[in-house]
Amino acid sequence: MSVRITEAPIDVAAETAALAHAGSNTGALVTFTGICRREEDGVPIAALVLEHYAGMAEAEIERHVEEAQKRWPLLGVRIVHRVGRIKPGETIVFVATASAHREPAFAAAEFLMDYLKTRAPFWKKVERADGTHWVAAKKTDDAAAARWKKPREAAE
Amino acid sequence: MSVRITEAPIDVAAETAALAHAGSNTGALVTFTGICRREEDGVPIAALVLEHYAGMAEAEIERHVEEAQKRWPLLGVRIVHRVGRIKPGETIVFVATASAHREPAFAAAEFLMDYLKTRAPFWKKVERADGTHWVAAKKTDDAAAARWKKPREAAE
Amino acid sequence: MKLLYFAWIRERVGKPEEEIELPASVATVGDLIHWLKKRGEEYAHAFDNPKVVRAALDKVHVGPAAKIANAREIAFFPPMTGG
Amino acid sequence: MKLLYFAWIRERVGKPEEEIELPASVATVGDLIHWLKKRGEEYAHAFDNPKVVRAALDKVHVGPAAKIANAREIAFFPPMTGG
Repeated sequence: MSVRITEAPIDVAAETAALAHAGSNTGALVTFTGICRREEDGVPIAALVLEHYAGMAEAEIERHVEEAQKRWPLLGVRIVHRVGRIKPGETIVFVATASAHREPAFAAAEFLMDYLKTRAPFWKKVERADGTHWVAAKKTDDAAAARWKKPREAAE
Repeated sequence: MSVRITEAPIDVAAETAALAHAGSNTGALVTFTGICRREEDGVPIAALVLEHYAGMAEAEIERHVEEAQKRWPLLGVRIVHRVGRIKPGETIVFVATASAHREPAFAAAEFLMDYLKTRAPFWKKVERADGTHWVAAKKTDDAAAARWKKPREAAE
Repeated sequence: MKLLYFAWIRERVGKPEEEIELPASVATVGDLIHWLKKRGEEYAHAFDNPKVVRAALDKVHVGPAAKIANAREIAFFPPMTGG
Repeated sequence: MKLLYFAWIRERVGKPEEEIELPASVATVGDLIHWLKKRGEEYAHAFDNPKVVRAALDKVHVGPAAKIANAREIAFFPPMTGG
């Protein structure tokens, strides 16, 4: 398991390769790459500025990786989240999961992304020619995260 | 959209990079890499031999890519399937989907993999020190493919 | 009519493809399997359990009831295991 | 007690963190928000709508009813938008 937060650009090829040979019996590797879009509502994006709560962000992601490892038979997990100023086309987040078969690899990658979106302490600000604004949390992200709740948690 | 069947090793990094910059507004990129496992039931695998129905395999995959494009707002799809003799650790299949958001990218990648497993004319033979055998189709793969059926098809 | 065989069906029949003149009595894919089984031991062995045999007419998946009509090629193969 | 602010809450409060001596009457996270709002306009503005304010006690998500007790740090932030 590897969880990293960095201000440097993310090398998706190197990160993927590092996990492909993680387990001697890896048969399935799923990756998710979140990329800074070039426009929003038809207006060009100059940059995204990612702020995070150092210390809590790593701990929160690691907790969810451990939860994923309990739920699915994973052979490896690799997460890199970038912070600071990110230009259009650059990678914001990279999540990779390895397993013997495809079902657990897909499920764990989706689970981790849903939780990263709603529970990991990161905040995005959009810089455009016409001004800057903080990205609003999406209700669809809360709904996506809620589907992974166990019966006990769902009642909360 | 790019669908390719090849006897040469698949360069996952190059294939991923090709799609990352596919759409000017790509925000999510999901990849699936199917890798030849190193062992089966505790016995080392010497190689997988992949046979396919040339002409039908490409057409069948392209049909499902078109179906995925109808179902989800995709900005790009890239599929490479290797045939011939594949050694442990090498890539068998690579599927990548790009979209503005993560949900369609994940759903389309899973849809395409489920159909590749059950509808694309490829057959795997396992070479081990103790003999060779054809891989048996898994009922769980049929079940995984069936969940994407529309009501009309499900009645078939 | 061109017939193609794949995977263990190819191995049992002993060839990847062949040209065969079909009798008029063979109208469907199921008829063809029935007819092939009588052609020799290798075919009887290959089509031993028709339930695990899949077919494609001109590169499109079909069931045993499919009419052969003017198809150019028919392929027989076991359930697919790609991906 | 160390207080941390993030994103637009940080911008409204005007600082990323501060050390504050809390009165004994502040027992829960909700009490603290209520108490902060009276400290000045910048706080009143930041905590204007408590429904969109999230909190963490010693780097663990908590709700407004959570007891502060012996926590070392409390962070306030809007709903997260990472990933």
